[in-house]
Amino acid sequence: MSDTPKKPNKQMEASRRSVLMGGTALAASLFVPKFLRAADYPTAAVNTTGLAVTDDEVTIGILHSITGTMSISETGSVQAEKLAIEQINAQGGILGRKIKYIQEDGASDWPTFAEKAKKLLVNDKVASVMGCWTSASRKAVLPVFEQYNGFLYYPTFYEGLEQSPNVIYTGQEATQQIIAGLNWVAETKGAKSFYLLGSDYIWPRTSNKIARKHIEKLGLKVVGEEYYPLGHTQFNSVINKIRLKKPDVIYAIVVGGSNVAFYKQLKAAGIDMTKEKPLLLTISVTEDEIRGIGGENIVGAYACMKYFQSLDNPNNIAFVEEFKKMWGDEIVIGDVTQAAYLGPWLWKAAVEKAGSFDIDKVRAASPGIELTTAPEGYVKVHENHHLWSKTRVGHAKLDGQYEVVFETAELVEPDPFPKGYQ
Amino acid sequence: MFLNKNRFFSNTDLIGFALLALLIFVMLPVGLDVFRLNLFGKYLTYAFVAIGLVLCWGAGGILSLGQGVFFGLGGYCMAMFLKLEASSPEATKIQSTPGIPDFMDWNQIAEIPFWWQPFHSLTFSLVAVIIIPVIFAFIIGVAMFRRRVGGVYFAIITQAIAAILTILIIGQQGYTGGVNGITDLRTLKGWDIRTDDAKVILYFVNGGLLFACLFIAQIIRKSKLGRILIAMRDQEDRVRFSGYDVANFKIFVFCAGAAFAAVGGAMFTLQVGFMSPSFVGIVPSIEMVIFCAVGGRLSIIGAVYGALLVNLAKTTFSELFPELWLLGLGGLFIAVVLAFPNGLAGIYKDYVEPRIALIFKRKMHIDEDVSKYDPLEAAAD
Amino acid sequence: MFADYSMGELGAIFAMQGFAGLILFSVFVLMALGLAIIFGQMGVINMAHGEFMILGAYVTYLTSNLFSEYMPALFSMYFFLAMILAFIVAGALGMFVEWALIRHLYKRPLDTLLATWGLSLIMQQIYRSVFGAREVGVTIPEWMMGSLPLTDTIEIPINGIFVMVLATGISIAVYIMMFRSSWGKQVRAVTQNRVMAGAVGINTERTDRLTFGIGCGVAGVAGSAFTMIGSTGPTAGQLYIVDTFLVVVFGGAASLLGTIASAFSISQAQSIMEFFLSGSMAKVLTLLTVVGILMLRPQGLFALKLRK
Amino acid sequence: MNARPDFLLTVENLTVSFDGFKAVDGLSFYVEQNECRVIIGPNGAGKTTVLDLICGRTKATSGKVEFKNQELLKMREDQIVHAGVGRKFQTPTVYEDLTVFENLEISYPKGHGVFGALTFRRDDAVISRIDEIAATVFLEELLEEKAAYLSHGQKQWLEIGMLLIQDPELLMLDEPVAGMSVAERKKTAELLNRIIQDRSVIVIEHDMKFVEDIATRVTVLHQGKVLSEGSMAHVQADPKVIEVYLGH
Repeated sequence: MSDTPKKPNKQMEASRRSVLMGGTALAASLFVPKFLRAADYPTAAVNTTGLAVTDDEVTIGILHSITGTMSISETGSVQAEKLAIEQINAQGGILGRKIKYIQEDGASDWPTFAEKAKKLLVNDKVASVMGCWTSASRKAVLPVFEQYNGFLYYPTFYEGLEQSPNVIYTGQEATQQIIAGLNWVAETKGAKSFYLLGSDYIWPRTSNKIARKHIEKLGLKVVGEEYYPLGHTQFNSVINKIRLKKPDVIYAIVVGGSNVAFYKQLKAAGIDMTKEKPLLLTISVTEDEIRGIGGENIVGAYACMKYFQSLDNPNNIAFVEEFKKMWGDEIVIGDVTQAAYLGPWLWKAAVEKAGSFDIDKVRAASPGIELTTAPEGYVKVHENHHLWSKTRVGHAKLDGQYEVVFETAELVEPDPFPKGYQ
Repeated sequence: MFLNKNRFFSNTDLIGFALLALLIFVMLPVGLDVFRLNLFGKYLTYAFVAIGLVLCWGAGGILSLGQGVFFGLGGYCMAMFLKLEASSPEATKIQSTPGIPDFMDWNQIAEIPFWWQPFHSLTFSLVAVIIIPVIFAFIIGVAMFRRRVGGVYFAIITQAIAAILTILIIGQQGYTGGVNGITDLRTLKGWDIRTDDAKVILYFVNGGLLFACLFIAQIIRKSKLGRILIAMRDQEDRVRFSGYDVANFKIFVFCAGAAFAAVGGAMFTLQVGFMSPSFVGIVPSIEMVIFCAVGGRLSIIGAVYGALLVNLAKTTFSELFPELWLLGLGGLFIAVVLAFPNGLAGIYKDYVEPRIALIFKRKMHIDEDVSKYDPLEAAAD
Repeated sequence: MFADYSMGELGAIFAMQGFAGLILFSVFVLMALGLAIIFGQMGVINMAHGEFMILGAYVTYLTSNLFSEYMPALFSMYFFLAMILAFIVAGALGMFVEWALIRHLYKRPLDTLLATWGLSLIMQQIYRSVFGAREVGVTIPEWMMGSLPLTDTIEIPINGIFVMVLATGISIAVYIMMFRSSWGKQVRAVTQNRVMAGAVGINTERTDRLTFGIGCGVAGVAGSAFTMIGSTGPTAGQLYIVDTFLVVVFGGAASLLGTIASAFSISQAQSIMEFFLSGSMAKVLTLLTVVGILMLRPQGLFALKLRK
Repeated sequence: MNARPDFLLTVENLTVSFDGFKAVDGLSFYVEQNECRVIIGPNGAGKTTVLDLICGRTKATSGKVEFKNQELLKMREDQIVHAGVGRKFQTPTVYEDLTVFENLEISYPKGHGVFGALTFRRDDAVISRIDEIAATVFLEELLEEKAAYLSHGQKQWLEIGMLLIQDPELLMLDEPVAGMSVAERKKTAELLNRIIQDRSVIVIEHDMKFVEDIATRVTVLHQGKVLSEGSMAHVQADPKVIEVYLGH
């Protein structure tokens, strides 16, 4: 596969009209699009499979961890999904029906996720589910969704290697997040050598594998690769190893509590990231994580993702304003939060395109769905259920926000099974 | 009076067993839909661990904070078999190397490692479910009990072992599936374990195995070995000077506990459809101890109720009051330790049994007279 | 792996790596001292030890907010006050917990393990309700976050030096308290023979409470110091618990000197292995070695041979 | 000094040190068949430690303990018991959660392996033996009572019963009458007199009246060494003994 973005294909162009209806959501206060009345879509016609759809309501599920260690990360996603649902309802809902949600707590426990997924699908007959955050929770619910033919919108950037007919992946798969960033750092910063570092689990390992292949393809060098157990808090040894290897770039995919320890110790060890010697590039620190790390400890680092809160476009400015209105001024919005926000909107667009809530029809309608009003800008759904989206590089500032220093010119094609990177 | 002739079951025990059987085999299956029944099936897999802990901890005084290790090993052995079956070349044709488990493919492992090979065989896998954890427990037991490590030290070392195993499983993701675990298990010898019918059948198999374990545990407890365990817990030196090699008994009961936990783990994998390191580590291991403590650390039947109750409370409370759940669970730990050291079984014995006794005063009186001479009568047959 | 480097560079790296080992050593000592007092002297297994540390961290967080709000001029010094407050708050809570919970369980050491685990869950939930589920960012005075260039190539992190000084200081303070003060004598008397100690007029209840409180207070100070190097969140305390217990047990529970020796050997082993192996494997190997040695020598490194 | 084979127990040069402190220091003594040896000595003389060393509870630093020409120092506690050495502790040590019957049953010399214990059956031989022993130690009425409910003296008897049921060739009793009422003491003396008839016994005791009643020979320990040895009259006359022990 190539890392240069591709133009949308013909087939997708054809479906643009239907999506514009969904996409105008954020401008709702300005003008209301063609109002879809429930009467035009009799329940018997739009719901042939016994989902929880009535004449004026449709029920969906929200499935994230409210308790346990993962609640830290998943709270933002829940907030974003609720905001999107509220906005959709304010516009009149979907096919004239208000969205009602049932929220379940996955409790950071994977069987609980599977249980609750099953409850949502079997007992509550929800029309779709916004949910999951970690790969482990997604892997746990996946068989449930496939068995009971549910439909999941999954928000997190993740390692790829998956393409389920019952999931729409609204975050980036690994190549989308990694390749453009590496190209950028090689071209504009002249980086020649990389030190790969990560927490020890599947996402950092898979991501670093792709990164290594790409670095080697570019004719550059990986001088070290290390993994530390989740929750590890002592990084002085690895910092010394980094000093010894003198890489141009530290490519860090450290997560959770380890993150805080790593950046604090890096700073205390005298590695000043603003000097960019070495430069630090991460794909795991969103604005959310910086709140725990402290802006002063990470200033000068670069992050590669598709969304930053500071993105300067009308969609995003409206989104950030609405988000803060609903959840308070203190809140920060990270990449995953934005991706979670896309879920309900993408589903709405797909349902309206299909003219039905039936899962099979929504699935068939999904590829080619476009959103022009996404906070991150224009996105669309690929045949492989991932999103075409831009990749951006942000530069961490003292106040905990990123300044966008680079974005790909075109949308990057999602490629969950990248040939040549496995 | 026939019942009294059985030296392994007193009347109260029999009533307890019968009530539990009624609950598990009649009331739950009749009263619950398949989804809820499957949930209870999952809770019951923890009961296996709790029964093992009653033997080790309640009777033997050995507190293991690493039962998750055995639960996990049993579960992983089962999962490896199921995963191999689910990874037929047809089912995995999109992989770069079809015919191997998906996570191996993602980690550039092109062929199934040698130690996975035997798990193609169901017989081997079923044997391994029990044997591997037992061998592991045996090694730990020999190393620790021969050197007379006990009490707190044993608890902390088993806890460290649970931590080590978790890090290892997560770190070796090419061979173990890493933090995601071994997922997407489908069939057992061609039989789809994900259908509703299969779940009901698995529930009953699980219940049957649970009763098998209960019977074994009861026999251990009521044999002289059970009394030696209690004697050992209270006066280890005296047992030694009565001519027993105390370490052997500890090793035995620790291995038995490991075997029970492993069966639970394997049934967990079958019913839930995957296995992951989050059931191996420190937190699940300590939770398993609380199941046992809530049920009553001296009562094997209590342990089953404990596992059911705590898990049910966990599901219900975490649905209704997610904020309060941890407070509730924490409070439960403290309450059980401070106020009800013998858990549900103790409450039953102290408050419920006397009332029942009042109602059936005369009948119980007769029974007591009989049981008083139980040993002699038992010997007479 | 060293072929491409000059001797000077290698020397500098090894010096810094040695220092990294010493920092890890100090971290372990700080983590373990409080527990060594509680577990070693009283035989109580305090599974909430990590939560007491995090309490210290949150106190530090609050103090830093207070200073930046009302006394920005003194901000660079707030850390010292924060540590004292952390000691007092964690110690006071510790004494309360001893009174409410622990004193009922002295005869059942394994039960204290369960009860304090329950306590740790409750404390985690309270932190979550009060401070939010997310980690809080504790702002550390700028002077503590830099590094000290010893030579052109050797740089020593100041927070590392701070942790080392603190670890030394607290070790000495604990030593003096245990072996030079009358309180220490009372603690040791109570440990060795509770009944007899009571009979000669030692208020054993008060001694227990104070001992537990001081152990928790030391944990609070450690937690306060760890805001410089780690995260402060509701569940961060659990990250420390396995390491902490292993250090104490490995040292031979009743011996403070043993705790320090074991912190030293474990930290050096881990630090050296981390340098030559990948992080996860280093951790696994360190833990395995410790468990292995404990199996061979269950009484730990420093244990008196006692006449039974 | 070669061990004479006709001694039941040979202790030679037995030494144990705890961090430099020698609790037992080069101790040697010999016990003959059917002898009742009483060990006396002031507190801290190492009396209990000697018993601990013989029965394997404490590991010796150096020396030799031979029982029927078997070296005991290399054996585990349970092996020593099976060799024929029984030990009663200073404080009564019984299984409080079990009944008197069960206490005795556990000590019954059968089914001592794990699987033996699992398949152990309470047959007639077991029951009649337990009844017999219970009668010997005055507990025949209390067989179904939990041991926790026994009086202090009854617990002492129960522990003695637990030893008797093993029928050891060498019985070691650590202060068997300590803490007993006068009546119990009398009964115990009677009991001991009966049970020492056909076996060798080592007793630690402070009560001189009692010692005179039962002792064949007396060994006086002082600071881990033998101070004097011989008949009761002999040691009572020994000036060294008078000085350290009996004199004050």
